[in-house]
Amino acid sequence: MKHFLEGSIAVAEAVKLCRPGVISAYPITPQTHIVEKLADFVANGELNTEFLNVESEHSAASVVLGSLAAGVRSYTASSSQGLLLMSEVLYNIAGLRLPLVITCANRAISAPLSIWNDQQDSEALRDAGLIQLYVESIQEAVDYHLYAFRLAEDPRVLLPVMVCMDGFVLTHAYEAVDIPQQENVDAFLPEFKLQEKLDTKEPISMGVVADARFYMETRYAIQETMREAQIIMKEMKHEFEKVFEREIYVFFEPYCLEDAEKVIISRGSVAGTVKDVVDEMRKEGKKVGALKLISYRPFPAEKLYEALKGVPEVAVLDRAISLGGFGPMYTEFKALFQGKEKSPKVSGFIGGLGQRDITKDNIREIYEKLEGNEVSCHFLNLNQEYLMQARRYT
Amino acid sequence: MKHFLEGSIAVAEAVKLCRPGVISAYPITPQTHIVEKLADFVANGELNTEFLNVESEHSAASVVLGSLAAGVRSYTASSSQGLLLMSEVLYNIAGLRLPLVITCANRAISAPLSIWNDQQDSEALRDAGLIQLYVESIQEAVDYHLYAFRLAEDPRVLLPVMVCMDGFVLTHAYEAVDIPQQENVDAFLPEFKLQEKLDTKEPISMGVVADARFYMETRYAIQETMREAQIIMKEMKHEFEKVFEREIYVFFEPYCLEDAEKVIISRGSVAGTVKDVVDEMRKEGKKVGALKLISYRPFPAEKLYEALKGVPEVAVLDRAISLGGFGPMYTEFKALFQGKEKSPKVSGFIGGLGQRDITKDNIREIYEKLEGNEVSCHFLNLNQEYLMQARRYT
Amino acid sequence: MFVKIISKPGTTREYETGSWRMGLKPKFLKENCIGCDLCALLCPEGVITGGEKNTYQTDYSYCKGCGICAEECPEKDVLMVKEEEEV
Amino acid sequence: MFVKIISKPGTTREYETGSWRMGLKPKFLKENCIGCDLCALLCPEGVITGGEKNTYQTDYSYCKGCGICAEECPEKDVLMVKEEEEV
Amino acid sequence: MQDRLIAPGHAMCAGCGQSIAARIVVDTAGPDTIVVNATGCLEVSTSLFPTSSWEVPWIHSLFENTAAVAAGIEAALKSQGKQEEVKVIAQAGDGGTADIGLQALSGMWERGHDVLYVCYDNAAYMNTGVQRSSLTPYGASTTTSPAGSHSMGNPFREKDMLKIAAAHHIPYAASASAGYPRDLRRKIKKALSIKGPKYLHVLVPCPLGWRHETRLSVKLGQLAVKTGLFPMVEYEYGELTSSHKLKEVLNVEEYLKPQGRFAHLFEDSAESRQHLKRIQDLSDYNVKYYGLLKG
Amino acid sequence: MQDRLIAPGHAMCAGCGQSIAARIVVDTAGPDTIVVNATGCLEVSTSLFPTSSWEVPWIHSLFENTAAVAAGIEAALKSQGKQEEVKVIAQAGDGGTADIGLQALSGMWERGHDVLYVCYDNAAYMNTGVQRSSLTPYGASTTTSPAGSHSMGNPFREKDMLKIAAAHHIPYAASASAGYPRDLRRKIKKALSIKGPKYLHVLVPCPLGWRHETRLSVKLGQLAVKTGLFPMVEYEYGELTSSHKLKEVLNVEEYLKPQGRFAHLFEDSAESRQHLKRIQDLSDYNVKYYGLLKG
Amino acid sequence: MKEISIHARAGQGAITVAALLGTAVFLEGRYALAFPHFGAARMGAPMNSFVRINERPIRIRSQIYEPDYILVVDSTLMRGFNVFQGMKKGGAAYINQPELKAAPVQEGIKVYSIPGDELSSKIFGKPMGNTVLLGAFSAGSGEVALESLEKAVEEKFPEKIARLNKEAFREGHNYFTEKYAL
Amino acid sequence: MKEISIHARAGQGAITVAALLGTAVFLEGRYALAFPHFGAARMGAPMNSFVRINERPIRIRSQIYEPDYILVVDSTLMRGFNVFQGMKKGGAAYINQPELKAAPVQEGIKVYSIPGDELSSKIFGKPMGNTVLLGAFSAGSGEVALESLEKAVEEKFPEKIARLNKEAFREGHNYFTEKYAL
Ligand SMILES: Cc1ncc(C[n+]2csc(CCOP(=O)(O)OP(=O)(O)O)c2C)c(N)n1
Ligand SMILES: Cc1ncc(C[n+]2csc(CCOP(=O)(O)OP(=O)(O)O)c2C)c(N)n1
Ligand code: SF4
Ligand code: SF4
Ligand code: SF4
Ligand code: SF4
Ligand code: SF4
Ligand code: SF4
Ligand SMILES: [Mg+2]
Ligand SMILES: [Mg+2]
Repeated sequence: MKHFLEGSIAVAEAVKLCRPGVISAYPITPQTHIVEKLADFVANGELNTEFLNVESEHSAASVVLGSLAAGVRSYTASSSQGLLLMSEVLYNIAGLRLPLVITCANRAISAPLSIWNDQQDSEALRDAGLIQLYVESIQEAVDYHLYAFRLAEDPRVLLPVMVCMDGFVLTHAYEAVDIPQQENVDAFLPEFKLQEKLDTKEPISMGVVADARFYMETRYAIQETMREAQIIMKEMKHEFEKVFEREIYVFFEPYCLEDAEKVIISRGSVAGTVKDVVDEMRKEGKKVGALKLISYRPFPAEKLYEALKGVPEVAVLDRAISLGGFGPMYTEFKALFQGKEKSPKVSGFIGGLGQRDITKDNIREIYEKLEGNEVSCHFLNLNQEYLMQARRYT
Repeated sequence: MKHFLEGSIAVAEAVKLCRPGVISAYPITPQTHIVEKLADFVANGELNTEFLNVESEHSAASVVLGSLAAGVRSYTASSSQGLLLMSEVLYNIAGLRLPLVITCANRAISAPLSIWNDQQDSEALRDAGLIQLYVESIQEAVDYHLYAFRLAEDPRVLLPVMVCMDGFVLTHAYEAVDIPQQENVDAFLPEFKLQEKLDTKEPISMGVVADARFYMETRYAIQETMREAQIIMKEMKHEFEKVFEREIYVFFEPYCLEDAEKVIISRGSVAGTVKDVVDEMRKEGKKVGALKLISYRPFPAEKLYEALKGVPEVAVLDRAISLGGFGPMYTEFKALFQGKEKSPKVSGFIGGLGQRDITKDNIREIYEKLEGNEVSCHFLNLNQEYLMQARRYT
Repeated sequence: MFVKIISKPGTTREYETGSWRMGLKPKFLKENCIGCDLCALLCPEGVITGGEKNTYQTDYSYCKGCGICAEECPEKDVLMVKEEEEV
Repeated sequence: MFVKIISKPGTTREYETGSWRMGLKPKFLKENCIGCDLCALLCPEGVITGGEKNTYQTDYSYCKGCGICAEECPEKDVLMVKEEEEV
Repeated sequence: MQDRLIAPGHAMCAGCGQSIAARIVVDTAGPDTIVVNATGCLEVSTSLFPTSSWEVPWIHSLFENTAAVAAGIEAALKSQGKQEEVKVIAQAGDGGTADIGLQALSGMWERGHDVLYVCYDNAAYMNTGVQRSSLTPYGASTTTSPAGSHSMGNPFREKDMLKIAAAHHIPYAASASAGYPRDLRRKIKKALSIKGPKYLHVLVPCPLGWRHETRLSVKLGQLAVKTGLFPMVEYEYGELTSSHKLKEVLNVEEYLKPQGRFAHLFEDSAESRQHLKRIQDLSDYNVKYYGLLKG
Repeated sequence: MQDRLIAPGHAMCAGCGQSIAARIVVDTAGPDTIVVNATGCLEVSTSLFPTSSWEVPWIHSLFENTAAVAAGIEAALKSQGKQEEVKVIAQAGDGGTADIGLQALSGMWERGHDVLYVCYDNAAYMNTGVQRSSLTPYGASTTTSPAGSHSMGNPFREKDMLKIAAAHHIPYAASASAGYPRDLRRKIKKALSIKGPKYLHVLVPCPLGWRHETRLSVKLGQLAVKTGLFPMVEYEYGELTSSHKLKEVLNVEEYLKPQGRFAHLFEDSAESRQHLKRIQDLSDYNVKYYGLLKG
Repeated sequence: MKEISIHARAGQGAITVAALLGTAVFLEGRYALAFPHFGAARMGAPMNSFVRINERPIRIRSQIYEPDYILVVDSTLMRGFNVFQGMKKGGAAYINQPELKAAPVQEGIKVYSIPGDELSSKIFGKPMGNTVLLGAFSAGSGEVALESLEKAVEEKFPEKIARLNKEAFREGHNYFTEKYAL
Repeated sequence: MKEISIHARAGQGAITVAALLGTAVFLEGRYALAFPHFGAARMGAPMNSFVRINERPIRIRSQIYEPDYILVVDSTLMRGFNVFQGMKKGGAAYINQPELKAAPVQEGIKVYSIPGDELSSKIFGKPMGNTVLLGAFSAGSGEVALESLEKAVEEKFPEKIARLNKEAFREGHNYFTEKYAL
């Protein structure tokens, strides 16, 4: 049924529908509303789960690590500083092959302190062995959470899945969203079952030491799983669509790509603005298009190439930066085309850091800039005046 | 003077020569010997510094954050789990523009637990705003530590510098190494001076909140500094060579590149093996070459392009992997060539994870593989038998 | 390159938080004040000043109208009054 | 894909740490033993077994020769002897 | 009058108890002080770039590392030979102290750094919207321990931070309240006269999170003490050396009633009464344990 | 004889006190136990893939999160309705407990999880090569607090973990020693009979780090107690309820002398004597504070 | 698409106003996006929220710079801050302030004073002008029906509160109709 | 380049042996790389270390699979573990074990028994055979001069210890010369 809900509340509803047995989280803006709503469900008997308020994100992640290892569906959420603080645990969870679902309410990283949105935080975990899905809207946030549990827990996958939603922009905004029925969710999401878990009936040892003889294969196995997951994701997309009677994209969303000459690649909530501009510019007769990346890990390189191979000019809009390098998505898209038969001009733009607004004008600016020389790391919307006065050394 | 020293001891000697006022670290294999030796210097009056044994890596990094902010040269070292645990603090130090020097004794990340070498840990920090220099030998470890202090503290830079040395392979190996004289180090490294620091005479507020109006420029400034640092690094290279009468490379080391048709790009200690194989294959009349990347951040993209642009076949050997993506260096090198006039065939190899040995045969294998189809993520030296028996799902 | 991200001391003074008051403001009667300094010590904004008795006053540019001074004055010499009232 | 990275219980038994002994091994005299079970309780390897008095013995495949059993036996009924010695 | 070392124009809520206490702390310490501030209300509200309320050198790094940053600053002062001239104060909220920053604090205590650490205890994560911390009192409703049909608010008693501090055998550990500003000032002075690690735990009523009228912040800071729920005591080297005595102990309801976070305890039900009783028990325990009653 | 739940073939050093204590702990707990192990000697030495010494379900995650992982497991058991059948034991070294894992532990205590936490205190980071921890005793030489011309070893006294535990008002907190296996067994049984968080602090001599002969591990576990340096006591709900009494208190030198880590204290110098005196003072304090002397 | 900016002080429910308005539009089968200005505001500090209304799904999530309407819940905000900044020509401002109190004149913008505090005081016993303001907005702009607002408040709030707010909507609606209607 | 693998138990100083040998070679103006096998071994557990010796700088840092020489500091290691594995044909093994005790026969490899424990016991008062073994290696392999080993030990150790070890080198050297020399 459709409701007009805050993004965080909608996510909490989705998580509730998945019936986690253990939830543990630590408050951090802009993740708070999700967890508060879950606490509320528990306090009012609407959700029967062990809800643990812990003393740090490191422990929040460790609690769900433990509860998953003991065989119970578990959930956590965090942002920014919190995500960095739990990063060691998240690598560990992936290495242990535990199917955690975690929400990242994307937020910038300190210093200086910013509680506002960008995607530097989940980027910092792109190596960790998490599946990462980025959502554009509140509806997608709901859908991908349902999808995430199913994907993570598939016995062929068994990897943590992080659903990344832009802080404030999505977590604190209200819009109409369809919250599915419990029976549909139950039909879509099988009961939680781990083959290998902590069980006094069948004792095993988890989290052992692997020396040089064994370690490397464990990484290979995760990497292989990421490849295989792409097949499973497609399968699961169909099941999702069947049960919920709603279409979803699982790798990326193409928008007016067919004959596009200029394409902006983006991720998360800004994609809506891009699509609006595409519509406007199409009306003006400009052959522009867009691609919204959803699955960043696994990075569906071949599928992306197939989708983009005819395009002559591509812009990648990162809302994060690998300082001293380039935008992380930009780098991966460049890499993707390198050596390929059809290799477009690829330019890199950095925008929206610390929630610097990205306006329609900025998007137009990008399309226009594509005509000129390739740029690798163009910052959108800088305050030149502040830069001038603040620049101290040269 | 030359000595036959363990890598860790040599690094401790180098750090001692730089006269840090505060050292704080937390033990983790394989970083321990460095810090233990420094403790020994202090215990025996050979080094006059505040040496703090703290209760975690998070605090070790925080202590040096504090001491730097108060205007004192500071040093720490870590590895793997420790580095992840302090990652939030390291981002913070970079954002605060504090010139920390930190040694990373590179080690794999858990789970499963591995105390052994690969480079996944420093990779995890490639976005953080740290300058990262990777060393091949114990001599380089010494040299780049001296260089790191000078670079970090240059008022045009003011960014943390991480010297990455392969755990065990370099930290626990012994070889001949020249430890410079104190007076030369003093000549090379100016006294520590910060313009903005915590000082009751001139109170300022550090680590403030920057909202959407101001945050983005701070990232831009770091990114710009990374660019400018490349000029400064070159300048400083000459000074280093003048004072210490020893040549160093600061961005990368080219090896038999001139007419090379196949080039392996690597980083850290494995570069020596690669060079040996190059020599052997050259003797066999094969036009092979190598490039050892030293400065990963800033990533000297243009300089690398200039160095490699004539080469038809390039292999990038990563000792880390962005799971669900590719080797991180591989991705960056692919990106670097994309859209360039001369774009070689670039293949990606993953090796040495959890200290799986990389032998000369493996290096040859890479050169040979370059003849076939491009590979993107080929794991070297996998134990197929173990994989077969361990593969549980497909 | 380096952009300043330090703040100079005491510069929040530029935000005149007096506008935050929601309807009420303190009025220092200056009648029974004994100069105990308690109001000044307690004002969360730190904007009550005075020395001798019956000299205490606040800076309305910053006073947020919390009412603590009125509540705590042992002599009831501070009252919360309507914003519009003259003081 | 999934590679097993769990270990099955009790599988370190495959490492026969008896080879770690550096020259000395315990000899259970079985003369004055009172069956107090202390040696069994204390053996760091957990390889001393026994029940009645004078029945206690160790498993030399694992015994690391630490000497604790000998040191702690209240009846001095365990001795550390040269590795070569028959027991 | 002392210099005011926190400028107005900061963005703390009207009537914030933490503003009161923080001002007294820094003003008493004086200008030769470096302040390290954890993430939290006080930090966020006083340091929005390009401004700052602080007239002393001030640094914020993260939420959980305040004690460690302070230790580093102290080490730097030693290295510079300035440890006698300059004081170091580390400050954080209850969350930054008793939860996420506890470990760094414990380490700082253990290593004996010459730092005064002040915890502003408003009994929840206020800066992020009133979530439960380990110093949230038993029965209080917060956004992560809400009262509801299946919940009577926070099910745990507060961590006994002062005892934990005392268990570290540090030279000085004391509790104080924004309700007793002069006592607070005395304790700051005393703390700063001692070398080594000092811990001051200050109760700071928070109108937003406790849901009381802004004018009552000081009153509630007193009522917490007068009902025996918040004993004001001093420990030196791990031993209890003083406690603030009461002529009479007020019923805990006097403290609880004005606060919205306890409203559910005053619904007419057996469960509510039982919870109130438990809170009264906590007070009774304190009164007995610390001998709070005069005479 | 009980079942042995740690198989031989593990790689702990010969004569390791931690092996002794750990075996007694798990064997006493029995097979219906899930064990969570922090990184450290015990973990590394018993779980080299593809093998494991553990006969019970066992998990290692990281160095610092043991208590939190255990809390998660306990929550899972509750969610599965198995909390009555299955016990959860979390175990870590002194470093994993008093330093890097303290915060998670404190949180676990505060939230009242039904978990027995065991700290194997060998007084340093042994697994990584004998670095100082906050439980390294005053004066001990370690690789990061080495004795030298300008150093007499570790300059700090140990963190008082038991008091810190007691300050959390948990149902049961006790100290024990590998030197007293039967006492240890009794305490484990007692702990496991109580619901809620339990803390057991076990002194485990380490021949490698303490530099004593392997055969002396049990002896030293006794001498630490007999010299008053390591009181064996029990706290219930924060109150001291028992202490192991001594007929006489031995001079601390009897404990220190066999250990290489204290060798520098026996050099003939005024400084050494002064340090020895301080250690004797610590013992005197304990004897008095805990009333260790019989009668 | 219509864009609305709501000015208030933290604690005065700017986001509730936005959510109610959005819900009402949603209940009409149209599209809305409501979102707060993203700041770390404390009780009493100025803050604002936004609503977009459209006949088609709304995809743009950037801030609103050129609102068609503004709702000013607390007129004291207008001291020293230009709430009209960026407003579209032809736009309208609904300001909660005592009747006829110097409604600031703005070129090309209709400015309506709505005595929300007075009207709401009668209903709630204390000044809570924001739903009154919404009622007036409904009447004045025609962007949303009074009935939809009523349904929205029924959906979001417990019965009693809903009832009072419905009254407040009506008060505002009536006031506007009487006072300003053509 | 010559490659040497040293087998011992953790605590028996395999890495010290490697470092001493490396230092000696270094003092001769030649190149050496010494490194432990990277494992987490406890006292008593088998472990080993490696040395590479060359006339040119050594760049390769991979493990040694086909040593030219092995030094076995603790012969009990040979129970159940093939220390000879991978050895180059023509290589030589120096084993610390009682004289003539069943020196294992290996095709194409010279195996020398050196009673290091016995010889060293006389010097140190306890069996510490590894420097004796190095002395023998110096005599048998010619890869490093006895004097260089002596200088190395002087550089690395305090005087008294150095003196004893020098004696041990010589004992080993002499033993080998007497026993095996051509
Ligand atoms: C690692 C990390 N986790 C979470 C946060 C979010 N956070 C910032 S302040 C805060 C609450 C502060 O609570 P407290 O310490 O009690 O101070 P108060 O705001 O109540 O004064 C939280 C949860 C953060 N900044 N960093
Ligand atoms: C975050 C992190 N920091 C450091 C380490 C390295 N480390 C592993 S075990 C250990 C020491 C363990 O000491 P303790 O807890 O006392 O146990 P012990 O080995 O002495 O039994 C250290 C420092 C780690 N694994 N993770
Ligand atoms: S009302 Fe509050 S802010 Fe205003 S002067 Fe009084 S105490 Fe200060
Ligand atoms: S509190 Fe009252 S009596 Fe005391 S100084 Fe202020 S106004 Fe005067
Ligand atoms: S010597 Fe040690 S390992 Fe061997 S049986 Fe005795 S106690 Fe056990
Ligand atoms: S300790 Fe001695 S007496 Fe006791 S059972 Fe063992 S051998 Fe027998
Ligand atoms: S939320 Fe509470 S502690 Fe924070 S500023 Fe407001 S009143 Fe003060
Ligand atoms: S180092 Fe110490 S604690 Fe670790 S296994 Fe060896 S004896 Fe035991
Ligand atoms: Mg708080
Ligand atoms: Mg230990």
